[in-house]
Amino acid sequence: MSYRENVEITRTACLADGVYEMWLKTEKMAKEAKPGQFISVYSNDGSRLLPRPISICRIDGNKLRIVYRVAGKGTEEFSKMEAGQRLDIQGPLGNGYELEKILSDVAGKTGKKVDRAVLFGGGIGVPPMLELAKQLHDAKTCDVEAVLGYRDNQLFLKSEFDEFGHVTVATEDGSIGTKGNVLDAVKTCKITGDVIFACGPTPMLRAIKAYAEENSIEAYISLEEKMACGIGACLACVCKTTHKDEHSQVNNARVCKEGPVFNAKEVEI
Amino acid sequence: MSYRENVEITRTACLADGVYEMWLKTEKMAKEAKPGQFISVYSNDGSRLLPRPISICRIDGNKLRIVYRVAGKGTEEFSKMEAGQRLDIQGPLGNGYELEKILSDVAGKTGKKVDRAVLFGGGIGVPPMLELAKQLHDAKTCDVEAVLGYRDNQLFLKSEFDEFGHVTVATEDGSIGTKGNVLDAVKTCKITGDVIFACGPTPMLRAIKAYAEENSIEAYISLEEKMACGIGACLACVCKTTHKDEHSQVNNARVCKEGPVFNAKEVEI
Amino acid sequence: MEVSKLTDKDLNLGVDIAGVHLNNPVMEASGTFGSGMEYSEYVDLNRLGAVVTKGVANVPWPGNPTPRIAETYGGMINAIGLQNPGLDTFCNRDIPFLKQYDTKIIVNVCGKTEEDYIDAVEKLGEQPVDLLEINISCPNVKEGGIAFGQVPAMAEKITAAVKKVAKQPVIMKLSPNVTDIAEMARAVEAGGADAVSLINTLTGMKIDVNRRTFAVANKTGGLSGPAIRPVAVRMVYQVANAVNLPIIGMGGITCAEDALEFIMVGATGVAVGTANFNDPMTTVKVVDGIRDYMIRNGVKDIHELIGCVK
Amino acid sequence: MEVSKLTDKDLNLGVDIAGVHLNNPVMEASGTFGSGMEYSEYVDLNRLGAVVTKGVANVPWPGNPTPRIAETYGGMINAIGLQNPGLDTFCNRDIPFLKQYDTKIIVNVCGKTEEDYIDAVEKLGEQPVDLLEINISCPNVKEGGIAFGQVPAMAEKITAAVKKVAKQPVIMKLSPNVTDIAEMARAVEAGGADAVSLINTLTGMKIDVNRRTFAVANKTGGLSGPAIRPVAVRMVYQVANAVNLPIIGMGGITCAEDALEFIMVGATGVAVGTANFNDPMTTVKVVDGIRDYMIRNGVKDIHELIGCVK
Ligand SMILES: Cc1cc2nc3c(=O)[nH]c(=O)nc-3n(C[C@H](O)[C@H](O)[C@H](O)COP(=O)(O)OP(=O)(O)OC[C@H]3O[C@@H](n4cnc5c(N)ncnc54)[C@H](O)[C@@H]3O)c2cc1C
Ligand SMILES: Cc1cc2nc3c(=O)[nH]c(=O)nc-3n(C[C@H](O)[C@H](O)[C@H](O)COP(=O)(O)OP(=O)(O)OC[C@H]3O[C@@H](n4cnc5c(N)ncnc54)[C@H](O)[C@@H]3O)c2cc1C
Ligand SMILES: Cc1cc2nc3c(=O)[nH]c(=O)nc-3n(C[C@H](O)[C@H](O)[C@H](O)COP(=O)(O)O)c2cc1C
Ligand SMILES: Cc1cc2nc3c(=O)[nH]c(=O)nc-3n(C[C@H](O)[C@H](O)[C@H](O)COP(=O)(O)O)c2cc1C
Ligand code: FES
Ligand code: FES
Repeated sequence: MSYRENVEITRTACLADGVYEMWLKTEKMAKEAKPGQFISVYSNDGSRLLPRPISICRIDGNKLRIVYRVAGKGTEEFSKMEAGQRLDIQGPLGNGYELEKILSDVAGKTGKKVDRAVLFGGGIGVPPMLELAKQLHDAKTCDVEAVLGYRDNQLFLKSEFDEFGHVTVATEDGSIGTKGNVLDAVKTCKITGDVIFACGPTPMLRAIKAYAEENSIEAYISLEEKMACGIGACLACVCKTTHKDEHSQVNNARVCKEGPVFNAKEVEI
Repeated sequence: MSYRENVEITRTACLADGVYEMWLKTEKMAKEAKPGQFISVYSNDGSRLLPRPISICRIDGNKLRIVYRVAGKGTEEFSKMEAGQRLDIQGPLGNGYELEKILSDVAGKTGKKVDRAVLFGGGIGVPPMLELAKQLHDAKTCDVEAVLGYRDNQLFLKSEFDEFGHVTVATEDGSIGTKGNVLDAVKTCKITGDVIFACGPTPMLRAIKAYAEENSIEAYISLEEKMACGIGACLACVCKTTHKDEHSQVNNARVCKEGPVFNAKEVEI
Repeated sequence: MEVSKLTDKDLNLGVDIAGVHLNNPVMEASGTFGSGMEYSEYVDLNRLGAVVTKGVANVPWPGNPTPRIAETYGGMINAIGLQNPGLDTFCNRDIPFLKQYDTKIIVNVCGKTEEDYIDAVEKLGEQPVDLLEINISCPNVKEGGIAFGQVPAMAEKITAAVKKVAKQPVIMKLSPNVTDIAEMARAVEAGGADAVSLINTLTGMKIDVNRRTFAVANKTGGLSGPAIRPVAVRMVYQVANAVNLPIIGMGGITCAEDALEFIMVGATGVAVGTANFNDPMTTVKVVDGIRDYMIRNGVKDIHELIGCVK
Repeated sequence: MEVSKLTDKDLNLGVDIAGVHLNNPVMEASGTFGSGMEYSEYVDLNRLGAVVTKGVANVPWPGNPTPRIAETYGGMINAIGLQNPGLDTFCNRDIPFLKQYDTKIIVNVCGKTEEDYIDAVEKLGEQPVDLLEINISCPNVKEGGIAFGQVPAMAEKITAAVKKVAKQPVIMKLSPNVTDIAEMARAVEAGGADAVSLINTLTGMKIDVNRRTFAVANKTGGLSGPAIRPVAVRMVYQVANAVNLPIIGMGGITCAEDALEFIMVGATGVAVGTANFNDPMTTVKVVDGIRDYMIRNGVKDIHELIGCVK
């Protein structure tokens, strides 16, 4: 079940250059949210009609936290809002991670219980991994190994990941951790695991998909696409799938409905 | 000279059902403003591009006060704004009252110094008369007789007029003063004067124009028309004039430029 | 201000379109609502006069590459390319779903050739659907579609061909990308159309100036949303004065006042499209808002408003 | 991010339109700026590539009754009806005013008949104006105007007639209210046009549902503003691919990014219309923004951007 709510912003902060967080007090939404899901955030300016899909970064009681990078007019508008102001949001949307199911699926396929999950977050793909890290940590069924890629030394959210597992950092400019991307860090630091969860720019996801296939690791990746309805009705946000899916009959899964989390094997990116 | 400024709202209040006031701290605008002039107020919502013309109600140092009725989406937006928020405005616009010139013109035409000015304000036409009343009062050259028409007993601004002259009230529902319109009050209370200044709905202005002609009184009335540029460039806001004007060559004066204040004789309404 | 004494039960919001009775004039526009399934979480479909389905063809279509949409000022452009699962899946899944509700079913049909349309319309003849809406105006597919919608003789021909096999009344959906919309309406009237719906999207383009590329992969897309409403209202007005057919008006409706613009210039039905993306409850808000307007203004029957501005 | 080392003086923003050199591609759109006099309080006219005047006819025109405009979602409709003081007043007052500035003068000409156009164009031959823009697309006057703009043969004929008497290069201004804008552009090219400008306004209508009447007295009006930009960009793209003429692109430009959309699909010049009403400084902001974009992206010459998206 998902909802439309006009919510109050309870806290905002700037986490790094151009990266902001917002805490939202929801009525019902937070209660049903899962890691990997997203919400549609609507502009208060009538010239911008379409929702901005933003991943859920943390769920805390009836509150949702989102972290976003200013990428255009909509996110710029959000970045100027303050606690006490209100926003229309809709969600939780998308499939998100059904953790128990995924972990037992993976165990079934590989014939081996998942002892260590590797979480890849690249850039603004870091925030969606945080709630996942927390829930994996709290479930105590496997270790959490987070590999986070940043542009520079502004390691937003990094310290919060430290609470939930072991963290490795890669930076584009080499200022901290491995110079390069998250896979460079994997090689340098010899990181291994039994399942991969990843969110980040498409080139990174493409590399992780290849890496996972080479190493026969199951990988779950979060895709992005432009959205209009955000709920599966308009067919704007499709991605190519390897198998014909029930809904489309034409190998087009909806990122907002069947996704945004896909088994890397099942999508062409 | 007129200006475009992004100004801070310093005070807001609700004066009657659906009628609001706003004080704006300007850089240069207030310094040059005259009674009878207006400002263009711009929406902060991108779906509304055109300015809302709102008359200047009071000028106080570098501050301007406007009083407006919620008539649609734009004025509704303004009514929800609070002190500390900002708005784009442009002005002062239009001719406004060149008081000395008008009073001497009238004296010239009638062969008699203006001893008493009658100010008519109907409904949301009341506010623009306030600064005029003040300036006439402060100039001490003539008495101010204000005739104010309201819907009901919510006599917004009435007490402020009391400071500047004698006030007569008409209400549509008869709850206070003469039941009826401002001209009913004139008849009932036998109000006379040497010049008329009026702002209000078109039917009221039409009646005042006729009344002034019958009684050979010079009357200056403030017209309204839909505006796009507000500065005389687009020719949206014309009114029919009795004489061919220099600018249009076709008996079409621009309310935003040659007006909004016209000698009643010179326009067809 | 006088307040009318009308209450809900004094009001008639029901309208007839080509002999089919709708409980109220409000529906959603094809392609913006799927077959209603996803929106049923937000909207009670029983409250809608009709549900208009996403365009469906005789066989599945894959649609266009992504990005398929781009936001524009007060609107959006889309080039979905009529992706659809084909009639078989549609008839097995979507029609039974909609039959659960007390609303009329309007199936939007697309095709690349006359044969495609005929095939689909014939198959739909067996199905419990109330009206067919024939999309001859989709700007986002290379073949067919839009050509039928821009040349009067072609529009008349395809209408006549469809009418010949159709078991349900036929609504022809017109493209606004023409010099003279009245001429197009007269052409489909001559072809035997039972109703017209308009407008489909205006062909538009957006450039991503930072990446120096087209914002949608298909280069052009269909512009929709409140930005285009004045064009849509004008065209409905022109068509209402040109033909004797019921009109379903659409293009940028976001609230009851917007819908009333269309009704007042002659639309019998109104459809909400892009606005659903901004607020999934728009359709029911439009229904409620029309009712409120009628009560406020002492209008007992919606027919007093249809075409009242001449 | 790499930052380009370009500075202001490395840049070339100058463009040629039909042999006339403009310091930069930015002008304002006819009818939204008068003859620049009122706006000169807010804008340094020397900063504009050209000033395009409000449409002027051989004799004064009274225009339409009021209300002449109505705000619409992300735009407006206008039915000014080409009120103008006639060429005599215009030549005595407006041209001398504009000659004070270092900018090019483009005079927009309107007419009801071919003779009107010819008369006006002949009279302007004596005047120090740089370019003529012939408005064959005004939807707000009953006679002439729009008919010339919607029928290719008529457009070609009026272009040829004007060219025969014109002393200055001729820009034909096209109407978007046509099925095929490329065909119209080819028609005026065949007629001898030196350049084209597009788009004029889309015909639209707004209803005041509370008063149950048309929002503008003329019933229909021309829709302009950012709402229509995607249609305008699409048409400029189509025309750039259809003819070999310089294009002045317009329709909803509010900032440099908007202007660059037009430039990237092939416009040599760009004009700002409705946005002036929202912010009188828009034109100079567009000039500054284009310059900033070029510096940021290491683009030395605006010609690298013209038509770069194919
Ligand atoms: C499932 C999902 C989850 C996301 N989670 C996050 C997140 O947690 N934090 C974050 O910073 N960003 C996230 N994004 C990207 C975010 O949606 C865009 O950055 C944002 O929509 C840009 O809006 P804008 O108005 O600032 O930019 P503009 O470019 O002005 O937006 C114009 C239009 O394009 C759309 N758009 C632009 N970029 C994207 C994009 N990358 N993906 C989808 N639509 C886009 C906008 O929604 C809008 O409709 C996510 C995207 C998806 C699909
Ligand atoms: C010179 C002048 C001075 C004015 N002074 C005042 C004042 O002091 N207080 C006050 O309450 N009102 C005043 N008005 C009227 C005021 O401009 C309108 O009520 C206001 O623009 C309505 O905007 P809206 O968005 O609420 O209504 P909407 O109906 O949503 O507005 C839609 C469009 O129509 C225009 N519009 C609507 N009504 C009018 C109108 N009556 N006159 C001109 N344009 C209109 C709006 O500006 C906007 O462009 C004045 C009008 C003029 C011309
Ligand atoms: C994403 C999207 C998909 C659409 N798909 C279809 C379609 O399949 N068939 C059709 O006839 N019209 C389709 N349309 C057009 C709409 O039904 C409607 O005519 C148009 O969008 C104008 O209405 P609006 O401004 O309210 O959206 C689509 C529009 C959008 C935005
Ligand atoms: C109030 C107004 C008056 C206009 N007058 C003219 C005119 O006299 N001649 C002309 O060719 N175009 C005229 N136009 C059209 C504009 O020049 C321009 O083509 C159109 O508005 C699209 O640009 P925009 O969206 O930036 O406004 C007018 C537009 C407006 C809004
Ligand atoms: S955004 Fe509409 S289907 Fe995904
Ligand atoms: S509003 Fe443009 S001339 Fe008055």
